[in-house]
Amino acid sequence: MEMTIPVLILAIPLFMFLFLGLLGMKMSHKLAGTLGTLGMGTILVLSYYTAFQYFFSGAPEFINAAGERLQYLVFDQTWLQFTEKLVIKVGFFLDPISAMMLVVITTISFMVHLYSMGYMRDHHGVYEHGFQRFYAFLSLFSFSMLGLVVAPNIFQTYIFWELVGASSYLLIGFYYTKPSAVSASKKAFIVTRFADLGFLIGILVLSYYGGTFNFAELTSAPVEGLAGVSQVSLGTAEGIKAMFTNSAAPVFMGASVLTWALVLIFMGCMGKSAMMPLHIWLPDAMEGPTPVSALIHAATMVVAGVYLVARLFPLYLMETAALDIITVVGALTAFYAAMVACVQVDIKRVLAFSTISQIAFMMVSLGVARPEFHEGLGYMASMFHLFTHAMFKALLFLGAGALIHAIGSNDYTAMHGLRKYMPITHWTFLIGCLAIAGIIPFSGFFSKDEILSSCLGYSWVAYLWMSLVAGMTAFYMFRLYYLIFWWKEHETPEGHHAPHDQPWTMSLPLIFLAAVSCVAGFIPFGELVSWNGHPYDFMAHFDWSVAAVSLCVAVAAIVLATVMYRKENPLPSKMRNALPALWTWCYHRFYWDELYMFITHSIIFRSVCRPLAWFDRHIIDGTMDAFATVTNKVSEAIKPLQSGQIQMYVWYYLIGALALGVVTILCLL
Amino acid sequence: MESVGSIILYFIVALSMIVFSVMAVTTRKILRAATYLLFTLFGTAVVYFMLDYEFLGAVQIAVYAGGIVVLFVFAILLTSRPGDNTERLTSKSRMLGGVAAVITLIVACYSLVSRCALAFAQKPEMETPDMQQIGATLMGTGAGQYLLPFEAVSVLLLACIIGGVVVARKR
Amino acid sequence: MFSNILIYFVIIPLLMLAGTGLCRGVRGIRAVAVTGSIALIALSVYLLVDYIGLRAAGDSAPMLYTDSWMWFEPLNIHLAVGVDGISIAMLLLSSIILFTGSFASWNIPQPKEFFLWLILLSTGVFGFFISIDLFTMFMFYEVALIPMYLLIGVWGSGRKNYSAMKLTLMLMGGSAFLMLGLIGIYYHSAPAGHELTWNLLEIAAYDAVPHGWQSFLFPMTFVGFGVLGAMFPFHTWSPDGHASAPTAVSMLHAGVLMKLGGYGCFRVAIYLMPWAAQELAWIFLILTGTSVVYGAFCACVKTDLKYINAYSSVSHCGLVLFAILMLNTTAMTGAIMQMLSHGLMTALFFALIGMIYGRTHTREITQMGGMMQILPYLSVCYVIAGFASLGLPGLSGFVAEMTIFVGSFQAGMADYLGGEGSLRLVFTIIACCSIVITAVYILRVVGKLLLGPVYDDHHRSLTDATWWERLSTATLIIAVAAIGCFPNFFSNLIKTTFTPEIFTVLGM
Amino acid sequence: MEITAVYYLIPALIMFCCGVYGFITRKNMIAMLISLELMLNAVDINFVVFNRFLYPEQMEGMFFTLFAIAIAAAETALAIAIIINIFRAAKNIDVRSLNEMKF
Repeated sequence: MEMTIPVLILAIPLFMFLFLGLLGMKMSHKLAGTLGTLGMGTILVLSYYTAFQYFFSGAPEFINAAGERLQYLVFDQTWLQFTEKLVIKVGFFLDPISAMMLVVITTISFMVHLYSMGYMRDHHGVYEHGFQRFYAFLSLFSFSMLGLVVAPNIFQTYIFWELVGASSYLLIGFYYTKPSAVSASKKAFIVTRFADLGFLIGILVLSYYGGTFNFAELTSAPVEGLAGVSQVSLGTAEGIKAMFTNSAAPVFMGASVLTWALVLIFMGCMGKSAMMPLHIWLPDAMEGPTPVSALIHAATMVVAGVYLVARLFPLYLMETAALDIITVVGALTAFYAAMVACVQVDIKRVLAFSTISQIAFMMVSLGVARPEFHEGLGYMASMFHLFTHAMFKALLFLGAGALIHAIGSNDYTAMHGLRKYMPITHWTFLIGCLAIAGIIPFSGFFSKDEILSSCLGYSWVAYLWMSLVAGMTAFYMFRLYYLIFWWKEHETPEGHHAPHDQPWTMSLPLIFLAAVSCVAGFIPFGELVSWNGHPYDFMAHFDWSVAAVSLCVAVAAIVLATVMYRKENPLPSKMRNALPALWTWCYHRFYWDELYMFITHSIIFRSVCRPLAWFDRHIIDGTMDAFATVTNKVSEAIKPLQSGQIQMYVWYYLIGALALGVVTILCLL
Repeated sequence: MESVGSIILYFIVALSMIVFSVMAVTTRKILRAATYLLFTLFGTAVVYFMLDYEFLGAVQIAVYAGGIVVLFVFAILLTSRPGDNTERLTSKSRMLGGVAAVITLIVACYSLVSRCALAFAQKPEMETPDMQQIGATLMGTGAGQYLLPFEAVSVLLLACIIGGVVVARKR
Repeated sequence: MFSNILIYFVIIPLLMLAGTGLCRGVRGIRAVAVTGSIALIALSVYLLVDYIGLRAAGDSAPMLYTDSWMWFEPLNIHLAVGVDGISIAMLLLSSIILFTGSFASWNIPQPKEFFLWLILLSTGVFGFFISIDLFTMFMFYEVALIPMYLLIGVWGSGRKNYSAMKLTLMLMGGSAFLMLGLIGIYYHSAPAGHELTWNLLEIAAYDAVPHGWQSFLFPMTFVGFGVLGAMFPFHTWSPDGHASAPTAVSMLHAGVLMKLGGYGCFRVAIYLMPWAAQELAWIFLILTGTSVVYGAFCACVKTDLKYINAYSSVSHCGLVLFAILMLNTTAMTGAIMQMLSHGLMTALFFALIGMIYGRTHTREITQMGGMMQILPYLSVCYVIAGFASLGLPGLSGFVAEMTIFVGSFQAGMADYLGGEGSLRLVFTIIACCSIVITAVYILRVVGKLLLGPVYDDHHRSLTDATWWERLSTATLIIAVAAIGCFPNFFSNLIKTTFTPEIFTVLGM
Repeated sequence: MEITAVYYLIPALIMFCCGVYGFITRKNMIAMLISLELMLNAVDINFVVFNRFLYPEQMEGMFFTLFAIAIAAAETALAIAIIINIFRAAKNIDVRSLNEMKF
């Protein structure tokens, strides 16, 4: 495969960022938006082409004779050399998951570019302030995210990991005059930065023992005769593990060092993918424009953590303790987020918690994946869910954006009964809800079903737990759906137009994504993506009993939601009053934010920073000043000796001379 | 062995020098102090004569007695107001000064007498240096001759004249 | 003498001094400063290219362009010059910062005197970086320090007398230690039977300083230079000094002068006394490792922009000294890159702070807000500088910090696995924590100062950057981005110095 | 009776001590100057005596004294000029009142 297209895939968005960032303010809003969208469209075509080539061309560097998919390093270029072996290279790495991610990212990104052309202007067609900047940042984000997924080494991943963090910061804080947006962006950046600290240390440990940053050398074995081609190999991962166990200190604080490294890297994933307890930034990140939430905080960036774990999956298989930790964290997060999502009022918050919950599904799925069970079904399920979730969650967010754009508020209390006013939005939103709830034949059903199957292979506790969460998902999504589109007749406030459907730039992405959500489930995903490249028949692992149970749970939850929320009735408030404590805790998100506030403000700020600053000013600086003060005092004290009284001087001289004389005489005696 | 006359002369001179110098520093009248200083200086000149340095004795009388003391007297007259020329010394400071002076004397005397054999040297014979010799030494530039210090002193004196005029000039 | 290219790094500033002295009117002075600093940039770029050519041609001497002229026979003091990759990087940094600093002090009162002192200061800086004779080096070091007193004392703001006095006295105190150390080195510079020498290369080649003396002289020189490198607990001159200094002086001081400290620590203390460096590293590792997080924590609660930046400098410069003490190639390369990176971005910070202060007349972040709406150009630059400081990939801070962390971690793990204690490892991880704290204080400032609603409506009438301000900040941003995007070029330039055939002293 | 060098040195010493006493006790500046002259004179005598008794064939002591006299004259003249000036400014010549320039 030639280098031009991969280079262009990375270069075009970077160029668009610089171009729009430097010159955007000089051009009209429409031109900037069009240019950005066209640029993204180009990348979309190129990425589709690349992915198509990878999956279907059958070239020897992509697939071997046994039909196993290979990893292909298209190019890499030394960027920074630390030591002989530890070299950061910037390159382009094609394998099933990166090809799949190329498709996901460019699709969603293009849809969001298109959608924003309509969304980022008001009802009179006036573009928002900073529209060009918005497109520049979107390009930056696309560049970073693409760079992240095609990274051939973990350090490139880290570099672009930081860059997506920064572009997320810029986009969350897009409405920078709003204090809440500013603090949300700050929070997002700092929380993920904290997680990245773990990631960084994990990289350092892993690369010190393993002696390389390259994924190909960490998890795969090179394929003979083809330069840059490698195949996932447990043997290599075992070799890496051996490097750890053969070292002088294989165990640190009761766990193997490899486990530590993997858990630390997972800490970075927890930050980026908003796993508990580092999830607190994601709900606040909804302060950003809704298309941004759809792109970054639902479909692409937040799944980077899942992607990274999948990338290092052979290594994680070496230390199942780390996988167990992932499972537990994921399961707790999924449940927690689902609980919180059931009571939120802000529709974007509901979607945010639903995102957290769904990403946790993917994490759990990776955590329970084992080659022994259905040939690592969990891995494939996780990637599949990542794909379908990206589509339907982007759809839901864009739908929510359309609602917010029409109504001007984030709360469902201002909406209700919109189904007649905004039919396109209504139907696409409904498809999204059905997909996420896991109703056959929408895409979510298939991916979620596979996740539940692989959970069953791991333990029945995990299966039951995740099924419960799946049911809750269906419930809160339909609660949201009914509260927005049904509940009661819409009351347009005085002096407002009746809400209506959006321009085509916004509708088109909705319709497209809805269509994808309807059919994506039938993609033979197992043929394309599996943990070791070995394709397998997707239907062979399809467990009808699991599917039936999950379908029943989903339908039951939907029915419950219908009963409670279809028409205005006192049932919801009754339930709330029945369990007031639970409701309050859920509504306040179990007070995680308050806990963090306490830790950062009261402990770190007040008990560490302030005392340290005081210490610096008064003790350290005080000591330095004290030197000066003491010198001054002493010289003040001895200054009178230089009285200017010549007779005193003579006295001093005389006494000294006499003393000297006497001493001399006494010595001579 | 000295002649009796010179011994008697020595004692007179020594005694007067001691007495007048003590009086010069103890008297309360400043003009008197200057007068006693004059006597002391005369005594010193006599000592020079006794030691056969006649030129030096002459210089001593001419410069010190004739110049400096006159300067003192002028200064005293210029700076003293009537009734102002007495100063009261506190007994404490007088005592302290006396003690210091006496200790100095004792220490120096002790070391001079007990430690310094040279102090008991006999007076050797010496020709009185004649004026020609002195003049040549003062004006010569060879080893042991003093043209450079002489010129330096002349410059100093010139500077002193100018300095005196500048400092004392009425602004 | 004039055939050696290096000597022009001193001659050009001297010519600039003369030119400034002769000029009347502010335009002439600006012209001299700008022309001179462009000449210096051109010279250092030429030197860089030529140097790379020589190295590529296989010249593996430790220093190139070496030359030596006696100027005080009895003590064998020479004006000895010579450079390697590190010095060239520093020369380039200094000339860029002098250039931008001249633009940043476009409208300074009493321009003639100001530029005279500023150029004298940079004469010292350039002289320091080209010298390889300890005494000459020290002389230039002092030449660079003294003008600072006047520059802060006369053109400063706030408690300028106090700050200028404090800064000068503390740095002079450091110099006293340093002088002691240098003289000690001189008297043990050569084995018996050889002439004593001040020449760095000869001393390193003899490696004759006895171990007992090393353990005395190493702390002397390290602390001496460390004071200038803002090493905890001798860093307190830095916040006050920077807060009071005028813009260009802050830029030059934080950007270049603090680098003299790190450079000296490396070039004198470690290069000449490797044994003591290994034995006594733990003391200074604790101090510098502490200053990395300590400075960052202190910066979190300050409200004066310059104080925040000064403490951030303490943190970043602490990282430089910290990495130097790791005594391995990667970490030391990282240290030098951090010096470059910190020099550029902190100069950018101080330039921007000066520009903002010049408009709002306050540096308190509680008194400002929403500058992004009023001064978009300056604010964007500030955000970029902030990103560079908190280590965003693509800007210089990231590559420097990562090189340091990777190198330190290697050193730490080597110690740990070799059973030599885990001090390096522990402090590496502590130092890594600074990336989070840095993010906290940078974003705090960005959020308070630039974003959010406009705090003071009087600020709405402020005008954005003038052309000279744009030029100065854009130059720095380009330099920061250049290091951040093409780090391997700089890394290789620096790393040559540490290759085994040249830097044998540590057995690296 | 032989008059040895010590016979001249002792009176000179006493004269010197008188000078010391006067210099440290008197407050009048002219009186102090007089004490100073006494001390100088005592030293001059010593020079001459040692020259005469120990190295009669040389003249260093004599010339030293000669120059000392010249310098003493110059010094006195200048000192008196200063004293007069001080008197003009301060209306007295008490040495204790002359410390204002010190602080």
